[in-house]
Amino acid sequence: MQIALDIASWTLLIAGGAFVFTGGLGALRMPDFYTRMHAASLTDSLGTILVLFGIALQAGVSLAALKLITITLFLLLTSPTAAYALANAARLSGVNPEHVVATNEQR
Amino acid sequence: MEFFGLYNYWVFAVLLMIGLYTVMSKANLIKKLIGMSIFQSAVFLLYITMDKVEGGTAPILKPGVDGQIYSNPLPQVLILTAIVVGVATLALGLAIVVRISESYGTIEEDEVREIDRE
Amino acid sequence: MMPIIAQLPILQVVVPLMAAPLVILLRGRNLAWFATMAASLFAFAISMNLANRVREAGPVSYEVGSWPAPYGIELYVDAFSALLLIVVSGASSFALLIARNSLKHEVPEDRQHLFYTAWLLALSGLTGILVAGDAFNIFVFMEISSLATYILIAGGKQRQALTAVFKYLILGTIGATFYLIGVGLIYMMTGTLNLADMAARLHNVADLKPILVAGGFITVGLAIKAAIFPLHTWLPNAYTYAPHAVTAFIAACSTKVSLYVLLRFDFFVFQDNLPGHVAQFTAFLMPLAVIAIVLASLIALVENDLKRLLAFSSVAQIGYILLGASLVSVTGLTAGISHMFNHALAKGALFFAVACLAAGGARLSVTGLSGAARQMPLTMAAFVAAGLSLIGIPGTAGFVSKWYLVRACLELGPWGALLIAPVLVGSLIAVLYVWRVIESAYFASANQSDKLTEAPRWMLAVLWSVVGLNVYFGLQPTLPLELAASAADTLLFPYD
Amino acid sequence: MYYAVTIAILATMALALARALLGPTVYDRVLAVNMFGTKTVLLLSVIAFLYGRQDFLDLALAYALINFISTLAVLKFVQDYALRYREQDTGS
Amino acid sequence: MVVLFGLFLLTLLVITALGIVNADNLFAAVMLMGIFSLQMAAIFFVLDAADVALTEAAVGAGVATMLLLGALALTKDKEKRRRRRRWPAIVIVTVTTLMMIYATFDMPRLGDPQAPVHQHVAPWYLSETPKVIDIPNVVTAILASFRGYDTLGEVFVIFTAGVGVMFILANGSGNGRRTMVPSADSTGLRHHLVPRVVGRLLVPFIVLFGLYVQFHGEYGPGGGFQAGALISAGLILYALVEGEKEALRAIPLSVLVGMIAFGAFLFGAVGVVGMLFGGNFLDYSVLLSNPVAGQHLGIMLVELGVGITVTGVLLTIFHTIAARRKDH
Repeated sequence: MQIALDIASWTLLIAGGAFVFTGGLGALRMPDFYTRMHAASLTDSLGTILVLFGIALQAGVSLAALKLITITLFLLLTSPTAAYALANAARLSGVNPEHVVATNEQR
Repeated sequence: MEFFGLYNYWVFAVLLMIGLYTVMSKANLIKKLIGMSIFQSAVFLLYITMDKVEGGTAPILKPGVDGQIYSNPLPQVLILTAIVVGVATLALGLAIVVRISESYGTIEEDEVREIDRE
Repeated sequence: MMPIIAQLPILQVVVPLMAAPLVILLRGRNLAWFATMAASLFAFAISMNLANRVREAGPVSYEVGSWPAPYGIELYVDAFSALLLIVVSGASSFALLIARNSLKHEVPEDRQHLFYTAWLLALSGLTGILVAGDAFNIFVFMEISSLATYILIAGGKQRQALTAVFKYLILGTIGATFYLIGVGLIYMMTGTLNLADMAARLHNVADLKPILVAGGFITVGLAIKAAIFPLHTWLPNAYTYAPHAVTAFIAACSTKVSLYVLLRFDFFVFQDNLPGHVAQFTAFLMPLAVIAIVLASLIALVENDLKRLLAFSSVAQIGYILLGASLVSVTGLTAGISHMFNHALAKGALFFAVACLAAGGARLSVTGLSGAARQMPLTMAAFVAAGLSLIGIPGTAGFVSKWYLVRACLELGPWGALLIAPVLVGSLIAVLYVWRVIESAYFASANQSDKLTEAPRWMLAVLWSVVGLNVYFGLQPTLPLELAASAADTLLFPYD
Repeated sequence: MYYAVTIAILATMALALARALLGPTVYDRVLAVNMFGTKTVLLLSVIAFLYGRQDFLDLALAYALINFISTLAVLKFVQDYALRYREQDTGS
Repeated sequence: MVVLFGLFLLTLLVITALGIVNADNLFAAVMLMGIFSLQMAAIFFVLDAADVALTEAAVGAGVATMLLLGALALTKDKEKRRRRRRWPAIVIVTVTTLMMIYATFDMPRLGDPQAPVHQHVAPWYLSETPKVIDIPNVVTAILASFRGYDTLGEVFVIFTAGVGVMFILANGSGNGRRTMVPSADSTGLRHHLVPRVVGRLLVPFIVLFGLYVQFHGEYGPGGGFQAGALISAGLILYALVEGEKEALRAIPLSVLVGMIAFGAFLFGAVGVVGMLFGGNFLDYSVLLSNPVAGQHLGIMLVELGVGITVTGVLLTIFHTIAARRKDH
């Protein structure tokens, strides 16, 4: 049982780490703001959930696990909200995908 | 490990330098305050580095565990106070900058000085 | 119940400190002023009482929270701190008396309770530094007093007050942070924050580099706060644009308190431990002191703005105090420390006179004062009397400490006589710049456009009583001298 | 296993920092800060377990809260700013 | 291994600081400042300073960023680049740094258990706290009791900052009698549905969490200051999503000023009561017949005072800056 839990948590952790890193890479390498946001939200949602659940499995049934689930829930509420607000603000203030590409090329 | 044992203090020195440089050489008043914050943060790093003990843990005692090594709590207390002092100074400085901006129309030190000279 | 007398060191700080949150809730100018005044007078009474106790029974120590010394925070009051406590709480009380009238025109009515709250905080911060026996505690109270002083200065009417206070804020923070770094380095090598404990434990590690660097940081940091010559740049503008009562208050005591910390650290902690301790004074601080005396006096000589003139004179006077201390002899330290007291009297009186002049409607510049003596004879006469004390004419307070300073120089033998030169030159220049004001006020033709009236009686009464004190302590200098001599003794031989 | 995850998180932090330094728009920087914040939450959780001090997860929760609030504060600022100037930040 | 992570973070920290100095755009500098604080907090955590990490995150990344943004909104956010004489600065700064690095070589290495700081005073705290105060968090014990006088000073520092910001910025509404006039664009994010709903949903939980940090400070990382920063952050969130006006209606400025005064006064009063009961100032042992219980009570009250003052001051500063119009 313990081994099964360990394997499961390690899998989650590795996968989470991989997603986090991929998202980070995307946030750096993608060509314009909206695509970068897309990549970043990957780390915030999927990566976070996987990592935190991975740790929670290690913690077993305890206060720590409860706290981890709270954090997860919390991040699940706030990250998309922040992402929404960010994209919305960017869009309202006139950052268009093409426009940003253009400035990037000018640089 | 021996080599890295002083790395924290070097970073402290470099951060101190960066902060001091910003305060002295930038004309923008808000930038000066930001530099001041970095300058103060460097000192936080100096104190907190002292508190670490090899193999220790944060000085919040674990009930029923004997022989646990704890890091030094005293520098942490001092820095808690210093952080508060830092943010208090920052708030006051920003309030003054806002007023300067309102009465001079600029927050660049040399422009303010020129207006004063007239 | 412990006798109240044993609680005096902490009450010295707590009374004004606890009054601050009460004053912020008070409405109306008068109520806030009364509460502030009461707290300040209370603090003054406590400081007199403490000074008596110290004179009779030696240093007083107090353990906050009843925790033993290196673990808890110790308060420590000796003759040095007792003397400066009198200066600080006395300056605050007198300046508050002046402030009652002079602030009316400077700070808007609905903000005065905030102003007085800041005043109380500045007062308690300064007294907190003076009673502290713990290096970090000094930092905390230094920050209270600095932040509160920034607020007080920012209360100035002109917008230049804002730029002046910003500069002071930046430099003051750098100074305090330098001090904090120095304390941190010493803590790192000794593991303690209590000053006495620090001194005792420093001996084993005194030759290590961090201690030397810590000494440098503490000296430079406090030198900024004390406006020692090349680091004085914040001072002239801050004094010039602050409200007049505030200028009188901080000119009388705030730089001196930083100087106090510097001397306390140098003598209590470093003296027996650092090999080059005396050399640090003679090679580093003494030249600065001499340059400060001569150069700052010269700048004061050409300055037209009255408050600026007096501010540069303050920089020069800090030079005298430092010169006395840098002789590292009992007489020299006595001279320096008693000059802290006497200069506070003289400069306080001068800035009170400035406040009176402003209240009478005079323009505060040397040329702007032309003929002012005719309309404001009482104020100008007081200005002259205080000016004489600043110069150091026999019979005034300023003379006593300068006399001691000259004696201390002579003790050094032939080359000490060389040091008398700057003291005399400085006094001579002081005669000149005070004379410039007198000449303009008494002998220049009156400005027709200026309709001056004599300052309110209340302010004149306060002004003249301080001038009276200048004369009194010139003729009866026992109290400051006795305390200063005892302070010099404890500084030089702290652990006998 | 914790180490691998920690290294991934640290690497991502470096990437986010690079994005914050490069800009080019204001929103990129906000995005980077937000991302850095969530990575700090993860880092703290993982290190709390590495140190065996699971009671320190409170900190991670506090970080998550603060991060969210400061992101919204930044956005409100940016929005007011954009309304006022309609200027484009061209970055460094 | 974890220490290596710390080293990596330290390197990032230096890069961030360089970026801050180099940024022309003040907004970018402020954003980088936020990252700087988060890194700092993570480093503190790695170095076993949990309480400090919590404070740095709440204050540095949260409050300081908001203050800087508030000030930026009232000034210009572009720095003018110009050629200035930089040599004096560079020389002074280089000398200082070299002096510092010179000093490091005699310093104890990171984590050295033989370092003087771990030999003298600190062990006493660690061994005595369970006996005389009996709370697990030694940091709180020192903060509130052994060195409570410093903390009193700290509360008054933040009190001073609140007084100062009110004094300097208040438009004749300093005593909070007249209601402030929020500026036209202070409706916050009201017209954004999603942040508004989520924000409103979260505010009570944040305040609740703040209270938990407040009262759990004796057992885990936390205490009055951290709680104050968190609670005020929660209430600032309310102001952000609902607008200044609504937030000031919920907690008017006069109440905030009252909180500032009350918290600071409470702390001092606990000390004075200790004196009246025959102890020294801030001696909590005499508050109750059982000294340890007295310490518990004293620490709780004192932390409460800290929390109330900090909440009041941070909110006052935020509202005072936010209520100021740009076109003043």
